[in-house]
Amino acid sequence: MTTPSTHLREDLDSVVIRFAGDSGDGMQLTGSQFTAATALMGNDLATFPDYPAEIRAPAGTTYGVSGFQIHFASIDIMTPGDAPDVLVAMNPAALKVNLDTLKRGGLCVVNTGAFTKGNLKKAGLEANPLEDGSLDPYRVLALDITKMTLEAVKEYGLGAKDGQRCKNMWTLGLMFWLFGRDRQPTVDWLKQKFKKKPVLADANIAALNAGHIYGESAEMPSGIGTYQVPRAELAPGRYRNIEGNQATAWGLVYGAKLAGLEVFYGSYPITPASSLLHHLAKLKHFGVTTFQAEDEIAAVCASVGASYGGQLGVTGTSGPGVALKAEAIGLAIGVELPLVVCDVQRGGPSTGMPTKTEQSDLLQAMWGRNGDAPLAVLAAATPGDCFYMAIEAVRIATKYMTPVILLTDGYLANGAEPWQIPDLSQFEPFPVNFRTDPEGFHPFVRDEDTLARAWAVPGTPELMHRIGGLEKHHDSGHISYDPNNHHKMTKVREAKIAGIQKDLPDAKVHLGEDSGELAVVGWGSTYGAIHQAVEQVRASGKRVSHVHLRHLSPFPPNLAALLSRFDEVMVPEMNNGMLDKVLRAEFGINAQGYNKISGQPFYIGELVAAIEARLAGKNPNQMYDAHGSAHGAEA
Amino acid sequence: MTTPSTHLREDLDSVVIRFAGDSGDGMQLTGSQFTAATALMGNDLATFPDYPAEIRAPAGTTYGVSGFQIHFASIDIMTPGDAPDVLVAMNPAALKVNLDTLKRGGLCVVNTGAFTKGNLKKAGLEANPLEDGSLDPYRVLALDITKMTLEAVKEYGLGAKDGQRCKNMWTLGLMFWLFGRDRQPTVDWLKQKFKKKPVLADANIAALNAGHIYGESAEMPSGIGTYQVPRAELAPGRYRNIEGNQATAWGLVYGAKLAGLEVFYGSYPITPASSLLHHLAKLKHFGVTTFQAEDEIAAVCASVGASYGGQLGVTGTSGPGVALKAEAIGLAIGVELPLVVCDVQRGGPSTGMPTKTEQSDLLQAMWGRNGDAPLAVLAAATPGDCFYMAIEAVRIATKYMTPVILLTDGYLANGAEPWQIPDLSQFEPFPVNFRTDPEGFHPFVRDEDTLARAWAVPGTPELMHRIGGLEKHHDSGHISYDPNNHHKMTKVREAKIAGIQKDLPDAKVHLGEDSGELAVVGWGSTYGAIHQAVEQVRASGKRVSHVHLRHLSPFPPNLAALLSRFDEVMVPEMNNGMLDKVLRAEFGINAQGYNKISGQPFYIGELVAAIEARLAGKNPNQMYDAHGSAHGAEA
Amino acid sequence: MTENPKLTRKDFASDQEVRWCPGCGDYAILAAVQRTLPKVGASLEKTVVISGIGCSSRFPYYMSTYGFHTIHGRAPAFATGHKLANPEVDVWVVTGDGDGLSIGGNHLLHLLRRNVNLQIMLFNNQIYGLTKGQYSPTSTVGKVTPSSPLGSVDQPVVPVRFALGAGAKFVARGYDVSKKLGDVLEASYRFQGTGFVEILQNCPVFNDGIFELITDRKTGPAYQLWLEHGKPMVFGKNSDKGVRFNQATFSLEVVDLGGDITEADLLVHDETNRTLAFLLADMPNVVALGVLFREEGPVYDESVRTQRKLAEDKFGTPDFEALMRSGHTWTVS
Amino acid sequence: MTENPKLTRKDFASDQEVRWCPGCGDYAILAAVQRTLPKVGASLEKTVVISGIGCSSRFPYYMSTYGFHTIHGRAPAFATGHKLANPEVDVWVVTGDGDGLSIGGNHLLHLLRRNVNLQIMLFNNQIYGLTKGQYSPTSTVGKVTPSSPLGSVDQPVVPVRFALGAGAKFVARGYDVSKKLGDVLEASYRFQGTGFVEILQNCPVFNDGIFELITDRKTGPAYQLWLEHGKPMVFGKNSDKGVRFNQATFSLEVVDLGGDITEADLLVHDETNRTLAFLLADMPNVVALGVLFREEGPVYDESVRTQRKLAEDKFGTPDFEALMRSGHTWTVS
Ligand SMILES: Cc1ncc(C[n+]2csc(CCOP(=O)(O)OP(=O)(O)O)c2C)c(N)n1
Ligand SMILES: Cc1ncc(C[n+]2csc(CCOP(=O)(O)OP(=O)(O)O)c2C)c(N)n1
Ligand code: SF4
Ligand code: SF4
Ligand SMILES: [Mg+2]
Ligand SMILES: [Mg+2]
Repeated sequence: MTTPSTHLREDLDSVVIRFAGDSGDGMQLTGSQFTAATALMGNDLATFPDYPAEIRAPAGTTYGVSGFQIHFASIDIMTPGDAPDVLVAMNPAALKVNLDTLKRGGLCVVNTGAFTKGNLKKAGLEANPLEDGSLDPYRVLALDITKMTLEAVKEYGLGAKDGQRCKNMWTLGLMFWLFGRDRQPTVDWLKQKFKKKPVLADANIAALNAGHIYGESAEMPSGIGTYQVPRAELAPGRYRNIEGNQATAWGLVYGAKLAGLEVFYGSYPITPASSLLHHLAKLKHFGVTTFQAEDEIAAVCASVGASYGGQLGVTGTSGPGVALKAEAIGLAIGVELPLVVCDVQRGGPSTGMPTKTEQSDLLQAMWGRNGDAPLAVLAAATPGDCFYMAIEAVRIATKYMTPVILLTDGYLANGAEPWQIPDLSQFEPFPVNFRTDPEGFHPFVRDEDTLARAWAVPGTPELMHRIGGLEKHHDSGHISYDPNNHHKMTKVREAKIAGIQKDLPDAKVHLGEDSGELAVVGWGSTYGAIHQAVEQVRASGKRVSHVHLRHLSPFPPNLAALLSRFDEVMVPEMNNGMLDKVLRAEFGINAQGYNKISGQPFYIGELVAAIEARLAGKNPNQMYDAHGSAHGAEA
Repeated sequence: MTTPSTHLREDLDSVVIRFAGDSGDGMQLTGSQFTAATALMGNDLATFPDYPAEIRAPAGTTYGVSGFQIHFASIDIMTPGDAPDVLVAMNPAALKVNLDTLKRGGLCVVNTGAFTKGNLKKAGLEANPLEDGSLDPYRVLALDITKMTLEAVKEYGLGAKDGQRCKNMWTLGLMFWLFGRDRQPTVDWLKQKFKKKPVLADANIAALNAGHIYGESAEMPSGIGTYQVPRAELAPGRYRNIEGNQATAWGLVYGAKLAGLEVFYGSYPITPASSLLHHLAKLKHFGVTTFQAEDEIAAVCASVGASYGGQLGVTGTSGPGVALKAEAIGLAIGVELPLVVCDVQRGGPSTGMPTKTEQSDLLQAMWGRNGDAPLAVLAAATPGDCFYMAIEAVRIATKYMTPVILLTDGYLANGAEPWQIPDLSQFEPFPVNFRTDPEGFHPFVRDEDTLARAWAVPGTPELMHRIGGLEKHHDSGHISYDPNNHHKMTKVREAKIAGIQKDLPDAKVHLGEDSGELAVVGWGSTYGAIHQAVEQVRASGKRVSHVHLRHLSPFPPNLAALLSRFDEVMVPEMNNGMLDKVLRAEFGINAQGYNKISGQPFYIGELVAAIEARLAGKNPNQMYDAHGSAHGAEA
Repeated sequence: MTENPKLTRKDFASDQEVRWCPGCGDYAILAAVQRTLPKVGASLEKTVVISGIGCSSRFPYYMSTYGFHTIHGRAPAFATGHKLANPEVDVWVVTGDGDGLSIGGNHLLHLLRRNVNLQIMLFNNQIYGLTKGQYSPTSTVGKVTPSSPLGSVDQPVVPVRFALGAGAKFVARGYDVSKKLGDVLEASYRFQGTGFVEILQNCPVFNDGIFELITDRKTGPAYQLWLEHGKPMVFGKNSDKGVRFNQATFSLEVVDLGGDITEADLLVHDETNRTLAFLLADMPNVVALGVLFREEGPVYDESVRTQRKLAEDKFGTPDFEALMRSGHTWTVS
Repeated sequence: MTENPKLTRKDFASDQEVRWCPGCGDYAILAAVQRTLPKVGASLEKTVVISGIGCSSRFPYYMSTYGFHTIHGRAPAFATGHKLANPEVDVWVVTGDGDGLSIGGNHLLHLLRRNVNLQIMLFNNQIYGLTKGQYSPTSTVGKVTPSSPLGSVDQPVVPVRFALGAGAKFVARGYDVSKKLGDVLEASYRFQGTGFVEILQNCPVFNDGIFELITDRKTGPAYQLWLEHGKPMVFGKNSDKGVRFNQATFSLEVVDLGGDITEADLLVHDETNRTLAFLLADMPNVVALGVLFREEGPVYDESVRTQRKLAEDKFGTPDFEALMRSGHTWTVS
């Protein structure tokens, strides 16, 4: 991570930019366009959209600030970066909220046009930071972007409101100039977007160009010049950007195709899972049925009903919705039907912080049901990995006739990464064999190997049967209150899930040796941050390894043995300590958590400090709890 | 445990009788009357009603068999006994289902009048067990109870149906004679019950007397005589029988009184929790409001709404209902209002075995919610202990402004035990101080000691405030998306629950030393069985101790230290292994489960064998899984 | 589906012993269903019975068809998912007054407004049978039960009125031991959309005789108003009573025929009129039976399928490669 | 509660900045509530606003009274519990078309039939605002949203019709920017029982202008049928239109006044008639506004309290000792 220094430097390895403005300032759009242009330049990149819970909070307030952070580099990167090198602040509130995170010496681009008395007050600022020395530690590019934008678009005769809306494109033009990105894709996109209102397209393009021209022609303050981030060395192939929910949706559809099934997606909108529904609703021609149910309970029940009908029942939601689905998931466990439950986690407890990310549904996924109710739990590591893990969820659900919970989170769901489009021929189909043979059939006859029961779909002649949530006789499938039978069936349900382990790849040591002083064990979206932190610590010669889990129930076959070869196990999580509990419960090993519960992804710097503290025999949590994250970030 | 032998013996230490018949045969009534009479004789006793899920299953079928087991003794007993000494079988199905469990040499009282061809067929019996030698290992009293009953009641001119209904009283009369119990309380009870139909009272009394007279006058087969079980040495005081749900209901009401609150009980009927609602609905004049909600979610929400309104919100249900309540319990955690959730556990997963007992909601209680959502978890050990633990739940909920889950189970709920009526002066009141002072008030100001927030009830002048499930600023109580604040609030919520530990008694070693070879750690309704099993094993000189937990979250302060002083920790549970997981997760100790998932309480014999196996370094679960319970019972 | 002359009532009975209490109204309903299915040409393998939890919801176990005994209150949701996934089968939903109107009221509402093509039989015994006799949302005010020892204070839901308010397109009522129950069920089966049938059902154990006046052979005719589309509303043992609309009070009234009043004065049943059905739903002293309301309209599962076809027409053969390559892509070499 | 002349609209505004989108109809509703409360003599400390989740459900934060922002769809249940526990306070429930009719439909049904003494305002913008614009149970068929890219195929719920079917005893309708909204709210407040008010609300971001014809000053009068008990149903800019009952079709029809038709031919609003309200709930081309239905009846929370008193009278002063000693007891010495 190299910081743009006070001297003009052409080549940078890696840059982190944070666009911040009012909810109405179009920062998410600006960010995505910058991302697209950057991807085309061949950089590796990672992004982090961070927006308020309000749809459109009142202009100018701090809680209405919307941010988009992008990290791009010529090297392999895995996180949207810790502290930004560049902050674009479209108004005082955006500056106030984000300035703290900007690196010392970093570049701060400010729209002075928005620094009116009214806006300062709305942001709760007593003094004007442009004047009170707050910006002294940074390089500042203070421009009246509002005025220059209005100037640039005036010939199109837009009202002041529409004219002002082009500010973000002006800014984007300037940033394109600064980092040498191509404007054309954005021009094309604007034309497409405003197909029906060409004047808006023209005005926005004019603003975009004006920003660029401003950079080309204006006298820049000393220390600010143009930069270049060379292409990253990525594996050759075709790439696209992908967001987690999109990848999950595609993985479900493709997984179902591999299973030879159609997808039934029953869901009820909830942040940050809603876009799963939106993506799937667009794929009806892929054999997808989407059902927007009246609530989460109906959603999961309809999906189980669909699985009984021979489709792949899938339901998606976030934490509060998973809580509501618990009873019905228990039924799916009892009747042993396939079901995929996508849990896009967010900050809890209760409504919590709906637009913020967290990993705090792990224990709920494992154990949040009445009775002994085991199921499979998976977790995706990156936005693109959601595709692969969704396929894996379908595979396990159909092969073992079981519900599978796939954990992702808000950060994966909305975060984008460049993704190598997979070669579809690499995937082995795993077709479902519906039972049609009446010979020896009863609903709970099992495959000897997988212990999966037979899947007989209504409509099939001679296989008529009844299933339900009451305990069933292991042999006839009829209701049974026989004590020994219940014991036996509980053990079979456990054995079936445990048996999936035979079918899983070993846990991988992503970095380092398979034994040593410290194993840093992660799961889910912390993959990138942990990886890079471990890499940094290893660079100083420490015997630290990185193990990342994508299968959480059951765990990979080698996990117990692997972890036992380390002196200590550290589990960083964006929750108050869950996987560490599970590891202790399962393996009796002394796993210790490092926990950040701030609704924000880990910074690499934090993790480096934490790992080093752990190696020095200290408890990194105490450090964290005392100082909090935003401030520890520069470490 | 002495078996009535083939020689006449007057004195017995302890007897186990199992009454079994058709659902329509009135076995539960017979059992309760025998219990009442036995209590009056000064015996210690424990009971176990065991009935089918169907309201009134078709007569004569095995799944329609209803049983009631009573264990009474001159010694201190704690379980309804393993194998019965006496089996009363009112029809072939009852004999078929229960004969296996009768001790060899035990007494089998059979109503031959019900052994018709039709009934044999309904019970799925090819041959008549009265004739095919099945009863050879037992002492048999085969009587045509049907005929003798009809004879006894014929003067009252009842129809055949009503006449037959008196069979159970005839049988009870006989059993009263056999064990020398007083008929008068039953006579009084019959008069009261049939106040409006005195002819039915008379007929039933006549049947009761006839059964008794039969015993007095008939020539008994050799080996059958009258027995006597001397009074038990119970602590002096006033006693009554109490069932778990009744005790919970009373404890809630009395706990609320100690807190100075009224009870709001929101609930939706579900087996085996419904009678909590029934008991509380009868106590309206104690300041109780019961609200039969449209579902479990409404029930818990209404209760939280009532807590916000200054009453003690309580909700009760069983496992599937707890699953449904998870989201709202999370809200109560987030807004920090008192709430008591009674979970009367039953066999799971899903609908499972509604009328059977199980302890399989422990993990759900601990962790079955989205987000980091800690709360307090308690568990009652015996029916009478439900009273004390309900009071404790109220105390913790109000003192710490937190939801508390009180775990009981179907066995406690319906099981009765003689209970010494507590001296109410022993209870220290713990009055709630509602906030009324506006000075320095905001909704999340906390008591420094308990970390409880202020409880300000709408209607209080000048304390108007808003609460909700979104994260709140630790200082102002307003909605906050500040990352560090969320971290801080999560830690505070954790610390508040953890801090309850300071306020708890140490875990008690109920039997044995506070260190040794093996600690057998239990919770909930297995208390009695484990206790007696440990006692038996200790009698053979083994260094085994019994630790029983009533506080599960947080654990008692000394628990970690205590358990670390044992070489091994064994956790018998009526589930597939839950407390052992929690102990490993919390303390990293090597706790091993012994698990019976049959919907039936542990037999002492099973536990003795399991403990001995564990001491011998074997895994008792393998034993159990292979042989199952009913057959291992005689061990 | 064509008439299948080979199947009889017995073919629809499973090998499981029926486990309701002796005398329970559920037996008669089971018999009516088992009689009706062969009549309408249903097949065993293409019939699915989906239920919630309750005495009534044990129904699927006694049918030799496919069946799914789900969880409390949620049968409409399972059934909707099933019908969407497996459109070729006939779906019958069985629910109770607690299952369908207490915990499951919301799913019922949404099933009815969506108009999924299936039948729903709501067994109304005005009590929670399976949990031993607590009052239900259809219990009358004052009902004494273990959970209402001093009498229930809840105003009851009128199932048929609720259904009409929810937008149901087929609303009918029958009772357990009625000879015409089969006809009502048949009508619900023939209807394209959700056929909602309330069935008054006696629970001899916990709520015995509450419908006795209505269902008793002797007293019944004076209470049963059997509706027929296009026919004047006549009833009574000797067809001597009728129903008239009083515009002044904007309500229905029962009149004695003969004297001044003739059939011509009576209201003619128009089963396509929701308001009329609403009036009939809750008449004092008389119970409207048969088809109260029937309105053809878009069927949810068909619309969903049509839309899928539309998407297929619009977007063509699904091409997963192409999907992944849509939008901006770039090549690294 | 007596008029409190000291409080003004501003006193009911909290210190929290209102965070709805610019132009959102919720602002006008908030203002109407804040205007109405001082008028009816409400006090700050005895007012509690309870909401679910949604844009609309942020309402309590903007009121300086007590407030509880609960979970999605469950506000009616929290409110019921609260009112039972704390009868002295006025409870206002705020919900949305998604909150109240999708996930929360069942609780709404049971609140309405129980008739708990509180007010419920259902903000109907025919969309899920907070989750960014998916169709809701009140969205029209064909509505294109992110979750229905080819148009919704769900038949919408008509909130007022649903309420009437559920047995609600006070049913009214208004719209966000209406001057009369305060009056409607006041009427709901004065009603003893559950005052259900549907409020048509514009969501300029995700569903802009759907009610424009109705709420626009110019076009509005031709669509707004304001009801007054005992008055003939006249409307239109120049009071030149009216509503008549056609007995042949058993339905309402809009007629032009003048010529043959006079006010005497028009239907007179009878707010005590549920069937009439049912007809008015869902008229084509006209929106009935004001109080559609009002029927005095037993109030749930009062009945619960009465029953508690009854128990006190019947069983006397509670004596816990005596309770524990009731039934069989015995002494061991
Ligand atoms: C989630 C859940 N809550 C509660 C129950 C308990 N329960 C089972 S059936 C029932 C009510 C049954 O009443 P109804 O639907 O009227 O059916 P009936 O037994 O009268 O036929 C209840 C409350 C349950 N099984 N699951
Ligand atoms: C259990 C649960 N499910 C889903 C959500 C997500 N959610 C929040 S508000 C909402 C719908 C809001 O629509 P509406 O009630 O019409 O309110 P509006 O925003 O339109 O005012 C949904 C689905 C949630 N918060 N909780
Ligand atoms: S309890 Fe009632 S409804 Fe249930 S089976 Fe028995 S008689 Fe029928
Ligand atoms: S999204 Fe719509 S309903 Fe929500 S605040 Fe914005 S304008 Fe209002
Ligand atoms: Mg019922
Ligand atoms: Mg809405």
